Formats: sequence, C-alpha cells, structure tokens
Amino acid sequence: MTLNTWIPVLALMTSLIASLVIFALPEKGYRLRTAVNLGAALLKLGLVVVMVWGVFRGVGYGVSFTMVPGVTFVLKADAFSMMFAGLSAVLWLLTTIYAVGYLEDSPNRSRFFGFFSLCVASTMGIALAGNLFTFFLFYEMLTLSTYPLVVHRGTEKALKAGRTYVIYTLTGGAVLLLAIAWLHGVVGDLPFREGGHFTGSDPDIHRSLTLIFILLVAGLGVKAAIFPLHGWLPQAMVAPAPVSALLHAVAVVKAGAFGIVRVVHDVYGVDASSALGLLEPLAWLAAFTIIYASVRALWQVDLKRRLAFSTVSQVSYIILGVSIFGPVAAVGGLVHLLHQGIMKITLFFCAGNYAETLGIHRIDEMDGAGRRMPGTSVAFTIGAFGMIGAPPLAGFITKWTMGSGALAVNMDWVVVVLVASSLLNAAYFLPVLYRLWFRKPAAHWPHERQWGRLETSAWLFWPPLLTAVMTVMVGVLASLPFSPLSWAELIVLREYSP
Amino acid sequence: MMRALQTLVMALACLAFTGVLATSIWTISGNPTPVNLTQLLTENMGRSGVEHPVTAVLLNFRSYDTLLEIGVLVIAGIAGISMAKTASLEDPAMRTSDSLLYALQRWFVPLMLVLAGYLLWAGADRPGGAFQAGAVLAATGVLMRLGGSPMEFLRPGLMLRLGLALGFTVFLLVAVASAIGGDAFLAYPPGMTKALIVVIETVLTLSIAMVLLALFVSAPVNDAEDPEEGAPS
Amino acid sequence: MTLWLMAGLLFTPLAWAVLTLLMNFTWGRLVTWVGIVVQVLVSLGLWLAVSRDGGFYYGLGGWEAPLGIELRVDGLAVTFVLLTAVVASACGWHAGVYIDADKPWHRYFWPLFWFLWSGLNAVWLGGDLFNLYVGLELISLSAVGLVALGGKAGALRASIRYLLAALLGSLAYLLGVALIYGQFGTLSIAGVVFWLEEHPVPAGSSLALALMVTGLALKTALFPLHRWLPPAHGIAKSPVSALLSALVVKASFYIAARLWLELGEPLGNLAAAQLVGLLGSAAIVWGSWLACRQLELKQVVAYSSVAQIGYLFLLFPLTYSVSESVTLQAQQGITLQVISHALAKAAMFLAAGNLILSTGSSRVDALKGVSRFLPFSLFSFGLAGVSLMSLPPSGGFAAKWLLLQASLGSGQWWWVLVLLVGGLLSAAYVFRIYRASFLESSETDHFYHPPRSLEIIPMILALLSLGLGLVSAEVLSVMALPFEEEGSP
Amino acid sequence: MTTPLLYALAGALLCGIGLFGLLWLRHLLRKLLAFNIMGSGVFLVMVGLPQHQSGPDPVPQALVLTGIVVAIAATALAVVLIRRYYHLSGMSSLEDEPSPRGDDPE
Amino acid sequence: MVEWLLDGLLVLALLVTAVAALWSTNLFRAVVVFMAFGVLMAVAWVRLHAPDIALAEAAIGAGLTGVLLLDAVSHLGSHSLEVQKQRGDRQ
Repeated sequence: MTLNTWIPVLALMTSLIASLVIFALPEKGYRLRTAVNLGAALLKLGLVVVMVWGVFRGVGYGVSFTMVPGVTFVLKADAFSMMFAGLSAVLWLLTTIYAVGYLEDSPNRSRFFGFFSLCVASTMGIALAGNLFTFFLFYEMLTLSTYPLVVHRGTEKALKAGRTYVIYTLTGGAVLLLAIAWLHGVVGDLPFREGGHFTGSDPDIHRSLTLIFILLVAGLGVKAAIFPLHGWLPQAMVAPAPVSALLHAVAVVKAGAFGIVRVVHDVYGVDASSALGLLEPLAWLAAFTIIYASVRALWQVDLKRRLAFSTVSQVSYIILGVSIFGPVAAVGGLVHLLHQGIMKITLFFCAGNYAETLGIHRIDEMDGAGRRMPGTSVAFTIGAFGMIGAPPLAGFITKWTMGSGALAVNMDWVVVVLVASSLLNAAYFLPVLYRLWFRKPAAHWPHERQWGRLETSAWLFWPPLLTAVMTVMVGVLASLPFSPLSWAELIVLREYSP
Repeated sequence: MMRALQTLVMALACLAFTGVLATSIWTISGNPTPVNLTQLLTENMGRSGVEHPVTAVLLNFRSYDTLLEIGVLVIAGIAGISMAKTASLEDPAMRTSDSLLYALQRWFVPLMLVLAGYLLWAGADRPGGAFQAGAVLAATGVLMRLGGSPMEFLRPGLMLRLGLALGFTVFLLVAVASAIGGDAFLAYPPGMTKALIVVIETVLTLSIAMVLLALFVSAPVNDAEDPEEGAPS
Repeated sequence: MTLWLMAGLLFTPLAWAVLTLLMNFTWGRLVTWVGIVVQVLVSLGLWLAVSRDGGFYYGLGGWEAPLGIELRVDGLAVTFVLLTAVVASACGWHAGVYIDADKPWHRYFWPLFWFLWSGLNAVWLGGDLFNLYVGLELISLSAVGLVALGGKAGALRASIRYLLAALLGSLAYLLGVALIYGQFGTLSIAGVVFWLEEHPVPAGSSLALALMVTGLALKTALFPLHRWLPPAHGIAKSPVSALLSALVVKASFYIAARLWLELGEPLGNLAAAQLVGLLGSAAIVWGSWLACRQLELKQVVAYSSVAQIGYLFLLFPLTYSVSESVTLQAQQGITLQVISHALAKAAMFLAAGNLILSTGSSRVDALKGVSRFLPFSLFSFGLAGVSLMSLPPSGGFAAKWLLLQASLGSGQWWWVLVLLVGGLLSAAYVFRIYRASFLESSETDHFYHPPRSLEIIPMILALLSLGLGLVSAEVLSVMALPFEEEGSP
Repeated sequence: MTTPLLYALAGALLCGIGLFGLLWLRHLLRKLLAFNIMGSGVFLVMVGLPQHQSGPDPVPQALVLTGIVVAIAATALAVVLIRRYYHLSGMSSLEDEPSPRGDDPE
Repeated sequence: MVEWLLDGLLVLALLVTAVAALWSTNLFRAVVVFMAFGVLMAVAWVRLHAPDIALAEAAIGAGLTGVLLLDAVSHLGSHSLEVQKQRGDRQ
C-alpha cells in the first residue's frame, strides 16, 4: 500500500466526505458549508493534477479488492480516466462557486450541496473505475444522487421530470446490468485495458458478444441521450441551472458517453468492435442523433430546452468520433468530451444568469439583454460560437479533427453530417445572439434583481466568464502539451498501439 | 356462485391432499426404517434416571424441547394476560349461578386435585407426568372459576407473573446449574437425575396449570377501558 | 468455552425473558439493554470460536443424535446468529425509546422480545426436525403476541390471521416431520442426509419434504400464501414490524433452505423446484405491484417484504441439479439477500415508525415537506430503499449480481428477467415515497422531531445494508467457515 | 395392515377434513376447531406410522405430548384474541371488512 | 377380529365426530361434539399403546379445550346481538 494506491481513493473520498459533512451541517451554516465545498473541490483538483502528471509519466495509480465473490472492485487511473476526472474536477469547482450564488437564500441548501458532492463523487468513481462492474456501481450511484437535484424545487413539474428521469435511467441501468452480468458470465471479470480484450477472440462467443454490445450501448445510451433514448434530458431542464450544468456538461450525459467509449476502446477494443461490425451502425445512430436533435432544437422557444437538445446532438459527436475506425477521428471524439463540457457549461451558466437576474426563460424575452448584462452575454456568445464550430474555438478543433479523421478512413458522409450539423447549430444559435445584441430591450424585464456594482452576483458572474476564456484557450492553445487535444492524442496513441 | 366454485376447488384440493398423504403413508409403511430408535432408547434407559420411557424422552433425552415448549406456554400466557382487561374478578356477571355446577364443583375439585397429584407422582415410572397433572390441575381451576371462586392470584400482577415464570425458571436454573456443575446443558449430574426430574415435574405442573388457567381467565372481556395493571402489585 | 457460548445463545435469552417478565417497562428496558450487550458479545464469541476451531455438533443434555437433540453450529448458523444480534439489538434499542412506557401492557413487550430472540437462536442452530418445530412455534407465538400487544381491533384482526396462518404452516411442517420420522426413524437432519448418501431414495418420502417446505413457505409468506403478512407487519408497532420482517420470516425460510440444500437433491424434483421459483417470481411482481398501490407508508413496506421474500425462493430452482459453482453462487446470493433485506427492512420499518411519529399520520401523502424538515429520518428510509432496489453498492445489489450469475450460469435465463424487472418494480414503490417527501407544500415546520437516538438506529442499519455490498466477500466468508466433523462438544 | 397403520390413515383423513375446515369455514371458533382436528390427525400419523413396524415407540409419543401442549397453548391464546376481537368489532370472522379505521396503527 | 371391528368403528366414529364438529349448524353443539371427539381420540391413543397421550388428550383435548371453547361460544353467542346494537348506537 503505497501512496499511489491511495490517491484515487482520496480523490473519490474528498467529495464523498464533503457530502457527508454537508448533510450533517445545519441549514444555516452558510459559511462553513461554502468553505467545505470549495475546500474539497480544490483538494480534489490538486489530487487530479498530481495524477494527471503521474499518468503522463506512466505511473500506475490503483487499488482493487474482491467485493463480491468472483468480482473485483477496481479503481485505476489511466489517461482516459484522467481526462474525465480532470473535466469533472475543474468544472465541479466552478459549478460549486456558481451554485453558491445561485441558491442564495433558497431552502434545502444542505440537501442540495450534499447530493451535489455525492454526484461529483460518483462521477469521479466512474472516471476511475477499472472494470465494468465498478463502473456500474458508480453509474447507478450517479442516478440516485442526481434525482434529488432534479426534483430539488419540489414542484409538480420538477417531480414529473424526476420521474421521467428515473424511469429512463433505472431501466437503462437494468439493461446495463444485464449486459455486464452476461459478459461476466461469458468471459469473466475483465479489467479495462487499452486495446480491449476481444481481438482474435473465440468465434463461438461472437454472437453473444454482439448481443451484449447492443445491450451495453442501449444501457449506456440512456444517459448519453442517444436517439431514441433522449427523452428525459429536455424534461430534466426544470432543475436549477447548476444542476443542468452538471447533468449536461459534467456528469450524467458524459457518464454515458464515457461508458460507451470505455466499452468500445477498453473492453472490446476498436479492432474487435470493428471486426464484429459493431462500429458502423453505432456511427449511423450517432449521426442520426446529431441531425435529429439539432432539428428539434430549432423549434424550442425555451432557452434551456433549446440548450438541452443541443446537448443531445453534441454528445453524439463523442460517440460518432469513437465509432469511426481510425485514430484521428477518435481523437476528435474524445477531445469533444472536454470541449463540449466547457462550452455547454458556459451556456448553462449564462442561461441561469439570465433567469436569476432578469427572470428570462424564453428566447423571445432575451431582446437586448446584451446591453444589460454584457459580461454574461459575451460568455454566451463565445459558447455559442464554439458550439457552431467557429475557429479557433473549442468546437472547431473537434469538428476539424473528426472530419479529417473520417476522410482518412474514407467515410465521407461523416463530413456531410458535420457540416449539416454546424449549419443547424448556427441556425438555432445565431437568432439568439441577434436578439441578445441587436434588438431593443423590452420596457422591463420579467423579474429583475439588482446586485450592486456587477451586472449580477459575483458568484454568478465569474464562472461563465472563466469557462468562456477556457473555451478560447483550449482552441487556441490546442497544440500545447496537456491541452485537451494533446491528451486525447495520448489516449488514442495508447489505444491504437497498446 | 363464486363461493360454490371456491368450495369445489377447495374440496378437490383437500381430497387430493388426503389421497396423496394416505398413499404416501401406505408406501412409507412398507419401507424398512433404517434407524431403530426404540432399541437405542431401551439401551439408554438405565442412564435416564426414570423408568417410564416417555418421561425419559421428555425430561432427559429431549429435555430441550420440553424447555422450549414450556416457553411456548409461557408466551401464550403472557400474550393472553397482556390483553386481559378484567376489571374485577368478582364481577357478579362472571359468577355462574348454576346449582349443578356448584354441586359438581364441591365433589369434583378435591377429587381432581388428588388425581393431579397422583398423575404427577406416577410420571416417573408409569404413564402420567407434568402435562397431564398440569392439565387436570388447570381443569380444576377452571371449574372453581366457573363456580365463582375469586382466585385473586390470577389478577394481572406480580404474583401471576411469578406463577407463570416459576416452572420455567426452575427448569432453566436446573439446566444452567447442571452445565456449571457438570459437563453439558440439561445433563443432570449422575445420582440426582431422578430427584431433579421430580422437582422439575412438580414446578412444571404448577406452571402449566397456572398458564392455562390464566389464559382461561383472561379470555372474558368486559367494557373496562384500561386494565387494572397500574395497581401496585 | 463452547459451553458458555451455548449458555449465552440459548439460555440467557430465556433467562432474560423471565427476568423482564417480572419487571415493569422501564426496568425491563434497562435489563434488556444489558442483555443486548451480552448477546452481541456471545455472538461475536461464537464467531471467533467457529472461525478458530471450525463448526461442530453440540449434543444437548449430553445425548448425541438420534437419541438426543443435536445442535449444528456451522458457518451459516453463525452468519444468522450474528445477523440476529445486529438487527434484534437495534430493534430492542429503538423499542426502548419508541414504545410508550406509560401504557401498562407494554411491559410484556420485553419478555416476548426475548422469547422471540431465543426462538431465533434455537432455529439458527437447530439440527433436529422436531426441535425446529418447537423453535418455530416459540417464534410464531411470541410474534403474534407482539403484534397483538395493545389489543386494538385492527391489531387483533391481523394477529388472529397471522396466528392461524402460522399454526397451519406449523402443522404442515409437523406432518412432514412425522413422515420423515416414519420413514427414517430419526429426527436429526444430519442422520437423514447421512443415510440417504449411501442408500437409494425410499419411495413416498418426497411428500415429507414437500409438506415441510409448503408449511414453511406459508410461514415465510410466499405468494400466494402471503395474505396474512401485510396486515400483521403493517399494523404492529414499528420495532415489532422490523423484527418480524427482518428476522421472523427468515427463520422459516432458513429451515426451508436448509432442508432443500440437504434433502432437495434426493427428495425433490425439477418441476417442484421450478414451481417454487415461479411462485417466488410471482411474489416479486405481485408484491411490488401492490406495494405501489398502498396508501399507507407501513403497508408499502410490508408489501415490499412480500416481494423481497420472493427473491429468496429463487434458491430452489437455482440449486437443483446445477453445477457446484452455480449452487455456491446461488447460496451466497440468497444469504446476502437475506442479510441485506433484514438490515434494510429493519431500517425501513424503524424509519417509517419515526416518520409516522413525526407526521402524525400513517399515510404516504402525509410525507409532504418531510425532506425539508426531517431529512435525517427520510435519509435512512431512502438508503434502505437503495438496498431494496438492489442498486449498488448495497448488499441487495451484490445479492442480485450473484443470483444473476447463477441464473446465467445454469442457463435458466428466465430468472434474469425476473431479477431485473423486480429491481425496477421495487424502484417504483421506493421512488413513490421519495417523491411524496420531496413535495414542497408549506413553509412551516409543523413536524414533531423525534429524539436523536430514534433517528440514529435506522440510519446505522441502513448504512450497514448499503455498505454490505462492499464487504460482501468478507461477510460470505463467515458462511464458508469450515466444519469439523470431530468437533469439541 | 396393522392397527397403528389404520390409525395413521385415519390421521391422514382427519388432516384432510381439518384442512378443508380450516380453509373453508369462516367462523373463527370453527376454524379453531378445525385446527385442533387437523392437529389430532397429524399426531395420529406421527405415532401410528412409526409404530406400524417397531411397536410402541416412546419417542413419537413424547413428541406428540409436546405437540398437544403447544396446540393447547395456541388454542387458548387464539380464544383470548378472538374473544377480544369480537368484543371490539362485533365480528367473529375475518372475511367481512372491518369497520372504518377507527384505530391508529401506532 | 373383534379388535379390528372395534378399531374400525372407532376410526369411523372419529371421522364422523370430526365432520359433525365442523359442520353442525349450532356452534354450541359443535363444541360438544368436539369434546366427544376428544374422548374418542383418548380411546384411540389407548389403542395405540400410548397411555400418556391418552391421559393428556382426555384432560386437555376433551376437557380443557372444550371448556375454553364452550365459554367462548356462550360469550360470542349471547352477546352478539347486544354488542352489535351497542355499536350501532354509538356510530
């Protein structure tokens, strides 16, 4: 038991213990709670940075023990897990700051932040899981810990959304469990391994493997909101903005996408998946989801709902990326895991700011909000352009890499999908931006609040600006080491030449 | 209509059950029995301390069963008296004015007491024992109760609880004492076996009678809202 | 050493029953708390002893089977003794605070509680068919007494129904015992098994097993014999409900499982095994469905017991003529299910009791706003619910995983569907309660806040059931403790 | 066919009768009677079957003695419960629905 | 042969009393028949060379259980109308 075995556990424990402490704190312990929250978030970020550095140098972090007879519980840090862990650590910090401001004076804050931390702990567990069993453990924990957040407001509408959410995700979880148990029954306990396990596997089990793959994707696809399993996501946007940010950018949909990548890369292996003929249908499914959700987004008048459909579409980029059998496209897919997170969280923060400061929920109420809230609106604009894929922002890097990757393996139709999707993105974001900046504001805002010097509360103001800056930085500085792009290349290098 | 159908189904099911059971009994009765427990019992009778095999089984070989069984009795008693809300046992409504019963009581009670004593005493080497004696004793009590005897000790109170617990406690004490002095639970020290069994049987008789009587007495209900348990006991 | 352990397990609960019978409630509580400590220590001692020297047979009264009564102390028994120690201690502790000391008839709670405990220990260790019958009766009657305590009409109705069901079950079991004795001339399970190993199965003895299992299934409330359970468990006082759901139904199941594992192969048959499994599945579906439809909180929990009991009976098909490894997985899965259900259900009933105390109503829709003002009680309830839904990392999940593996391994894939659907259905009723509690209705806190000790106990149990999955390998290792044929009696 | 076997078979019949009564009858006291009759049947099987081959066997006799005491304990308790239930609700069977919930489950 | 006849008759009587005890229209009579059943059982135990059980059955089965049930029957029978009326008044 060296320190290295303990670092992943510690990273997990920081948010777990934080959550327990917060549950125990009285509702009124505002300062203490904020201190615990931020302290834990910073500590976790530190631990993740240490691990990123270590993984880069090839240090193995991990711990495992037999949990149920025949199955091990494995926590392990590899390049891909660090990508997700890094994302969640950074965004948790920002979202916590944002949520502290957002929930000022509202009831049930202990409960909220407790489950919030629990949710991040689950995400960390998902990132660090070393086999499908451990992954499933945290995957279901995530479902449970997000439910109270989704229904946080306690209104009928929120409860209804929560119900939809639970029905979708628990059913998905059951399918996933079936798939994992079946796989375990066929081949035993498989740790995640770069290159997968099934290259040149026994042809007798190919049929089972194909069926299991379908079940795995179906189970994970619920959280990843792949068509037709995406129905819960637009409904769940009734949750408070920080929760939406968490659902869309950090935790839930990402957990699904992350899982699919894990299955393709580290359980089956790209070679085996491709040989079994599993990747191409997946690519088509992802492509269809991208287009379908973008079209649906066009008709949404509620800002958060439009963003939600945008998420459905964007997450499928990741899946599209990994389901193209070629390293470059895979890099594009993986890097989008980070890029989409950063951009989407910017947009949700901004949407939350509009709602909280001006009472704006619908797009037609946004006229001229740019002048009232310039900082937020700049951030929103950057995020939106990032989504559209304007150079040199984050989204551009994704689309460019993915497109060139697809061309490299002669899948030209992917480029068509990417272009069409970009046009659609533009079609549903540009009108918003136009209203924001070029329309005259209405006589008065639906529900305005004042906060001293800044356009809104400082807790709410800085996080979106920071993530907007990050959106620019990850695009501009993409070629530096430790940029998301370089890290994704590292992952893919290890996957394609294990 | 539903009821008739239900009856039919039930009757058929019970008929089938009886048939299968009878067939099974018939088949089993034709099979040889691998273990001859009777013989084993006869061989060990000498060590049991009593001459009557049934008593030996009850109070020596399988005394743990008997201990638990007395436990069951005590539980029934406890559950019964926990429900008792008899305001007064001298409630005139309780008293039977039947002259026949009264006469019966006068003649029967002493006779039954003697019978109980005999059964108890006989238990060691002849048919009879604590259960039978206890049952007879309880029946005596019932008779007296019906005849209107107040039986003050049956009021829910410490005395009643002590009575309930008496036989069981003594049995338990013997069990534990035998373990401390000897080598196993309920293994009576050699030489004292008979004496101990007689002691146990005596207290058991009292206890069994007490429990059954208490259950009999606590069965009637009247409109008293609260049991008189709070009274100092 | 063994002597003292036996004294502690079998006789001290009886002694405590007598002692508490002679006292009033407050003193009884004090004595009980001391007794609980003794019981826990003794149970741990038994575990140590068995893990050091292996399991053994213990002849009571110095007589060996078949003449005397022999106890069988093995890993499985130790597991259950420990489980009982944990759950019964929690219930005893909770009851001491929860139950109103002013009501005079509540003093009878303690003796009944201790009789129940001694009956449970007698059943876990029993190796003699008739002794098990007496143990079962000890449990049933004290359970009935506990349900009826207080003597309100509803409680009486439930307890009469419970009593009749329990008596019928006992008679069926006893009839089976009679047939076994008629056939084999012995009452010792080990003796019967020993003889069957070397001889062909005598005709006509299958009915004995069938009768015993049926009787025990009635006592365990297997669908469609479950109708006595929800009223009894729903109407009893919460600590009593917890004891009943967590331990009492497990006692009869334990005997049924033991009989099946020892005698199922020679005396059972495939159709019967599948039938029992089918009834278990029906219980899962039907129980969950009814749980979804109940308006009262404790009825939801009680029907959930009906459903959860269904899982236990999957043991029968999953251990009948399958490979050794599948049998082991099924046994481990069921054992875990028993443990996790015991912990979770006890936690749930105790938490439900607290919630009812706080809201002043037993209805589910009275839970509005509870999540805001009484998060602690709700949280225990919720954590226990995680185990019932068999989501990770709870013990229920580990159990489900093992059962899934066993079903897949034996090719009986239809149980896989049952397991998965059952999990979703239980989520339906658990989330229904979460949902009710998250509704925000009023801004004011009009709830009664129960004392801390009441709230902590269900929380501990819930956390145990939740964490059980993480340490299930260790827990199951107790079950696998070796058995020394030549033990030291 | 021996005498004990005859009684064992009679026991089987009594079991059947008792079972049917227990299930079919509605009045609680009748159910109790049925239980006792079924119990007697079981006891007859218990003693009759082993004695068919080996002659008088004290072990099952002792068991039945225990069984009888358990049965009377259960019967007496049941009578207490039934009488009290009847007193409170005016009902002597479980089939009819109870009066509107007047009592608190706690 | 006589013994067989006796046994046959006894078994028959047992079965008849059992059925009669369960299905006689009058509850009071049912209990009385049940007591008769108990007595017959005691005889049966004697025939099975089980004098201990016979004694117990006579005392418990025929005596105590019978008295207990009789007492209950008289209570349930006599009070039934009255109680129902009272409850009706109260509601």
